[in-house]
Amino acid sequence: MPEITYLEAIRQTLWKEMKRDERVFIIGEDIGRYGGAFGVTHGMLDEFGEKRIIETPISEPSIIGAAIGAALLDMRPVVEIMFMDFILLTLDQIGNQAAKMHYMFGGKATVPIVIRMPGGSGTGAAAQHSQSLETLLMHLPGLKVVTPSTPYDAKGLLTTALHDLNPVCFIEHKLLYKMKGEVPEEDYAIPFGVADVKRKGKDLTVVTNEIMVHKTIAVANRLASEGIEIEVVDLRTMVPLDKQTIIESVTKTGKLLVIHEACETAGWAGEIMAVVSASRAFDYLDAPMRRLTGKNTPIPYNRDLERAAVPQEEDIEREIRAILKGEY
Amino acid sequence: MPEITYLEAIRQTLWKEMKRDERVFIIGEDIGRYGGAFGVTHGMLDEFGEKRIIETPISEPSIIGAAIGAALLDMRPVVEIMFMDFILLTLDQIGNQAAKMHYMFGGKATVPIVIRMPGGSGTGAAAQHSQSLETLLMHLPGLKVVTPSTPYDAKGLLTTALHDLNPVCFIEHKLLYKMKGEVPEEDYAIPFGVADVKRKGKDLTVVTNEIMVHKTIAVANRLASEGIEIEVVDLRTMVPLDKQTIIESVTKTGKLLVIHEACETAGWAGEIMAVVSASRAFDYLDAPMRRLTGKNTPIPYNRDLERAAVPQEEDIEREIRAILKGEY
Amino acid sequence: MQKEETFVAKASRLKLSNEQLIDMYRTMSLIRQFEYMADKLYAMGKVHGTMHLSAGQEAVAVGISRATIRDDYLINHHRGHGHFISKGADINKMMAEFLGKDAGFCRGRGGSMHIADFSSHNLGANGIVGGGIPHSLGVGLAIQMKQLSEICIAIFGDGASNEGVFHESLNMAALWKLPVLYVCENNKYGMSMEVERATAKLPISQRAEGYGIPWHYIDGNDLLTVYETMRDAAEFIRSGNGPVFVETQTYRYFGHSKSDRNLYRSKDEIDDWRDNKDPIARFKGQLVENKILTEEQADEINNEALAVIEAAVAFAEASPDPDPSTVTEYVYA
Amino acid sequence: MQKEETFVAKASRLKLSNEQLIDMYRTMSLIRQFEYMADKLYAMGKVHGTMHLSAGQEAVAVGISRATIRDDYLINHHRGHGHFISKGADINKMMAEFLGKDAGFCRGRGGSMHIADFSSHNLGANGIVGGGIPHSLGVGLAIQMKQLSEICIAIFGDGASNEGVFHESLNMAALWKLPVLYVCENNKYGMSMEVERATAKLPISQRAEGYGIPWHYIDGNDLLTVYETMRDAAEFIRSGNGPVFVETQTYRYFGHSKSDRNLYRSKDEIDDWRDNKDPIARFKGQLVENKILTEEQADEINNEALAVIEAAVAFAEASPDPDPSTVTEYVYA
Ligand SMILES: Cc1ncc(C[n+]2csc(CCOP(=O)(O)OP(=O)(O)O)c2C)c(N)n1
Ligand SMILES: Cc1ncc(C[n+]2csc(CCOP(=O)(O)OP(=O)(O)O)c2C)c(N)n1
Ligand SMILES: [Mg+2]
Ligand SMILES: [Mg+2]
Repeated sequence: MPEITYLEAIRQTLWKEMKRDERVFIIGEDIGRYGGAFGVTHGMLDEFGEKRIIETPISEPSIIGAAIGAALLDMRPVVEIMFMDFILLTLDQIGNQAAKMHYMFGGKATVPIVIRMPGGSGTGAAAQHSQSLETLLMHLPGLKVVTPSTPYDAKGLLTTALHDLNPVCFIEHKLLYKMKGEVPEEDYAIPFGVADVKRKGKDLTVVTNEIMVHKTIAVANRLASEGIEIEVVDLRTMVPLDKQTIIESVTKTGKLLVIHEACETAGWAGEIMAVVSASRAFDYLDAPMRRLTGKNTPIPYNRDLERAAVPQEEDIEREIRAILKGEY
Repeated sequence: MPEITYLEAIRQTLWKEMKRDERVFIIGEDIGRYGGAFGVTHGMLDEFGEKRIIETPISEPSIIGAAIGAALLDMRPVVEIMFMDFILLTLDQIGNQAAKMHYMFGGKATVPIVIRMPGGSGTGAAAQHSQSLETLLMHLPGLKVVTPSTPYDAKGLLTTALHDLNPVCFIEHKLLYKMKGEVPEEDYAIPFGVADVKRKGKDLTVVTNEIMVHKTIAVANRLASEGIEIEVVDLRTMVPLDKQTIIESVTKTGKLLVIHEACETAGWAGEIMAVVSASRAFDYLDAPMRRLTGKNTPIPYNRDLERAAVPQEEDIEREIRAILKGEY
Repeated sequence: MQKEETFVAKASRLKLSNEQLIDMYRTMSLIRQFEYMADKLYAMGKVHGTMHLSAGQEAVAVGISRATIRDDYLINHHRGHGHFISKGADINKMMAEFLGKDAGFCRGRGGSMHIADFSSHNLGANGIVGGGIPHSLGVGLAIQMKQLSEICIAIFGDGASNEGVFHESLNMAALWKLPVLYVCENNKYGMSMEVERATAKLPISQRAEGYGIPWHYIDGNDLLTVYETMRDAAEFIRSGNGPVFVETQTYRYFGHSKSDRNLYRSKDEIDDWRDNKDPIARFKGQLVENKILTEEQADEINNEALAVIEAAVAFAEASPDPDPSTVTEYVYA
Repeated sequence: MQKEETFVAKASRLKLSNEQLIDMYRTMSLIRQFEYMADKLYAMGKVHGTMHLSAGQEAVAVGISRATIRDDYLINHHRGHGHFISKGADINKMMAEFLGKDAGFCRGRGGSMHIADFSSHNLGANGIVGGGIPHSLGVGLAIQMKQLSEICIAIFGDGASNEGVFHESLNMAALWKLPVLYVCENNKYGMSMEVERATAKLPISQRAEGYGIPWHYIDGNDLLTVYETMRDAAEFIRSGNGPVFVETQTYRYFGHSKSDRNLYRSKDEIDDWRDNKDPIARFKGQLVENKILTEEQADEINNEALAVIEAAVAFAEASPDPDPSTVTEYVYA
């Protein structure tokens, strides 16, 4: 199977889908000649022309609004928001409009939009270009929220997103763009709401997403040499959430650690704990549920501070060991 | 002690503070002659004039922006956002600007703003005028988030908010405006981060806020006749969160039910569970932690549907009984 | 020159038959009756939520709808009953939605502020001031991509024109020459805010100049003026020339919404508009004067309109409330 | 008429002494050296994050700062180094912040995009395009309320003028006659987007017309033109006449940010601006031609500027990184 990057997996999927369905178009800032801030749409302007690779002025709320209008006429807009942080400019259009129209209008409107947005820290872009805001989107009913961690998942989930009839927030972690992985050339779709157990284990369940999947696996692989087997559940889609896989895993291991880059307070780790608590898995817990998250702080610029603001491998290892030792 | 409404408590506090400190001004839509959509600022234009009761065009993002600019020059702006739902228009200014400036600028900027916003359902105003979005605000570090449930708390917390040097989101539940309660005439402040045990009990802890405090107390009072004693913890401020009171109460009762009107998924109930799980209280739990929340849906218009979308007294009673019977 | 033109000459120049003129009158009457009934139902405690009535603004709605085609796409705002009715929406379903009933357009989920009828290209009202304006961009783009012959009509108020999306959208619509007719219903107030206190320079429509968009500021209470302006604008747009902006000067009679005590305007002002500038009375006067309609026929039309509205109320009241157990239906498609 | 005026005549009309002219040259040179050093440090792998360099736009920054007073409030944007330097910011602290050091203005929290120095009324740069524009309203209101004599200067780019807050803010600033000087640095591109493809009608400044705000579209690479326009505008504003809008036509030499491959513009275009329209070369030519400065003196000034910058780098590099354990400091005041 060919190895391609996460970025290429996204581009190829968009490309194929645009070939297949002429209702699909991409709209956003600097997505043409520049190829998008991270290069995802590079080359697509030449292939599809400016009627389908629509570059806009810097007007984020109305870019989402434009996508909504087109979706109401049965088009399939894909929006690129340059940095996830900028969705804060657009949450009226995303949350009050796109997310609610199907409901408010009694099922008559559908708003099939895919909103792609790079999130996460690690590039020194500081407080306004480094956030992990998926929790905000999860809390707005009507949206689906997708967070692929590998090239394979990116392709499969994006395929599903492009066929979904609801607004889908498709979050790409910046540090994953260059990650390589095996991706089949043929079409495939990964259904929403199906988590992927990226590593099997019996001693402790880590529920996580995006870049933290890889950090956790790295730690888990090291711990394996000591006979410690960590199960790593990659949620892949935050909404819908695969409660069953979480519950099964925790029922098996009896221990839960939720890891996310997003800030701690009111971050989605609590959602996972609420799900576990409402399930039979709660009875199987033999340690308190724990979370390891981004700190409650804007992301700082300095590299050391930036590292300190979000979980690193050493934090993950420390936390896992503490749980296993019964320190909590 | 005089009995006044929640609305009057807010107005009187604003009034007094504007008399005391000429840096305080109010800015927002229709807050002058109209007195604000809910009448909170009624009469203030005549008293303070249009230089301090500043009516704006319908431009929410820039209203917050204006407040930020004034705050940077050591003024004390109070913003009225007509409905909490409209903060989605302003989250860039609230979340990327106001919340982050102190941090990004290394502690040099302070942004003392109070943003008042009525939230909640129950008035038939439907999906775009009825949301409970406090969780979104909690997840943006740098903000404080306040949710008073009584006239007494409204005055005391607003007093603190007006003296705080950070951006404070002050959420007023629409259905509470007409609620009466005893409010001392003299000045007092309720510190942030101190929950109020609104009712003592030994059998089960309900952690809640806003209107749900009253619904829960009504249920608790009924259950008391059966010898069931519910402890009702009114958080009062969501950020900072009074973890200690939660932990102590749960340690005592061994049972936790979190109730909020906000939608379930990624709502703040999970945050409370994460706090409990990270504390000694977890060991004292003798039932799974539960939550009873608004459904994962936009708020519908029809009265029956609207009621069905958020917890009602009968739901609370059913949930409490189920926990106490060990049904989970 | 226009000033001199008689009503009959103007109507004939506009190729409007007497039947068409009478039909326009009928539709204005129907809107008025709907709004009065809505107010009455509210006073009777039958309306749970809020509402924004358009009585006084009927000529704008009817002028637009008659000057455009049925399949043109309509993006409406919160004060939208008139536009829906004149676009031909089923009054029964509208009333049922207004009362939150299961037979309503949105099965009771939407209410007054969120009526929509996608099957007739009525893309819905909006509770967020200005919220619908940017949707016009996507509708316009879709029309271009699909090479449709329809245009998009985006309605909003004077107040809405101060939201950021107004600016962003006008800029993009002009850049991309989108087929959008922007209509600003200036009824002198955004809630309690007089337009002079909210808008730095008037008329609002002159702002379109900054984007190179042709604009018109017209008397929104003169039906034939509205009709003619909209017809010409629609033709211009339909021919691929890009957007046009029309501001219609009009006035609302009722308070802003259910809770308005009208403290910000005088009774005299309201009376002046009602008594001297009412779009329906004015149009009726012209029809009667020119013997296109008699007073009796006008009364009859009004009575018929009332009957239609009363039947709609009966229909709505006979419709069940939605089943609470369906509350989470329609969250996802 | 202006066209005919000689440089010397203009300078003397503007009451600029030779010392002042040379000082302006010095400041432009300092900015240029800062930007080139920033680029070099980046190429050397010493810069963790991104940056937006203003080389080519120096005359705008220097023209504004010299035409206003030190205590005027500055709201800056992402491409803000030049404005900070010409406002007199401590170069050492700037460089330290640029390199994320503890001795930086923001103790390493902010970086290039978030430099601020509140003590000198420099209210900070902003990573959100257009994000600072509405802050001008509050600064203006505060100035009015406190009856201060300062004005507020709000800087943003051509791209930023398409954000909704631009419109909202201009409207309110005009309504309330706020003491704000709006400066749009039109450098022909918003990232890769040519202004012609992003803005429906040019110049951008004509948009101010729609709010009744006086506006000017000027050559931003001609220092004395910038100076004169800004000086007059500042005086007008300071006298209580409300906002003024100035658009300065200029050009940036470096890519938009660290990752730009300049695919959207030609080398010829860049070279043309660099070789024929450079604001520093142009000003130096005028000074030399008029014997206010010799080539040697100019070189010396450049060398001095470079030395200042090199010292700043040394200062910054000697400063420790912030202690990671302090990461959550400054979240709350
Ligand atoms: C974003 C937003 N801000 C404020 C409101 C509250 N509100 C509803 S209608 C209205 C006035 C709108 O004025 P205008 O656009 O002139 O329309 P009109 O009501 O006069 O028809 C206001 C302030 C809202 N619904 N949405
Ligand atoms: C809200 C927002 N949208 C997009 C960006 C990404 N971005 C940063 S600078 C820039 C171009 C800004 O153009 P302009 O205002 O002309 O300033 P210039 O960079 O040319 O000086 C863009 C698109 C951003 N930082 N913020
Ligand atoms: Mg209006
Ligand atoms: Mg630019």
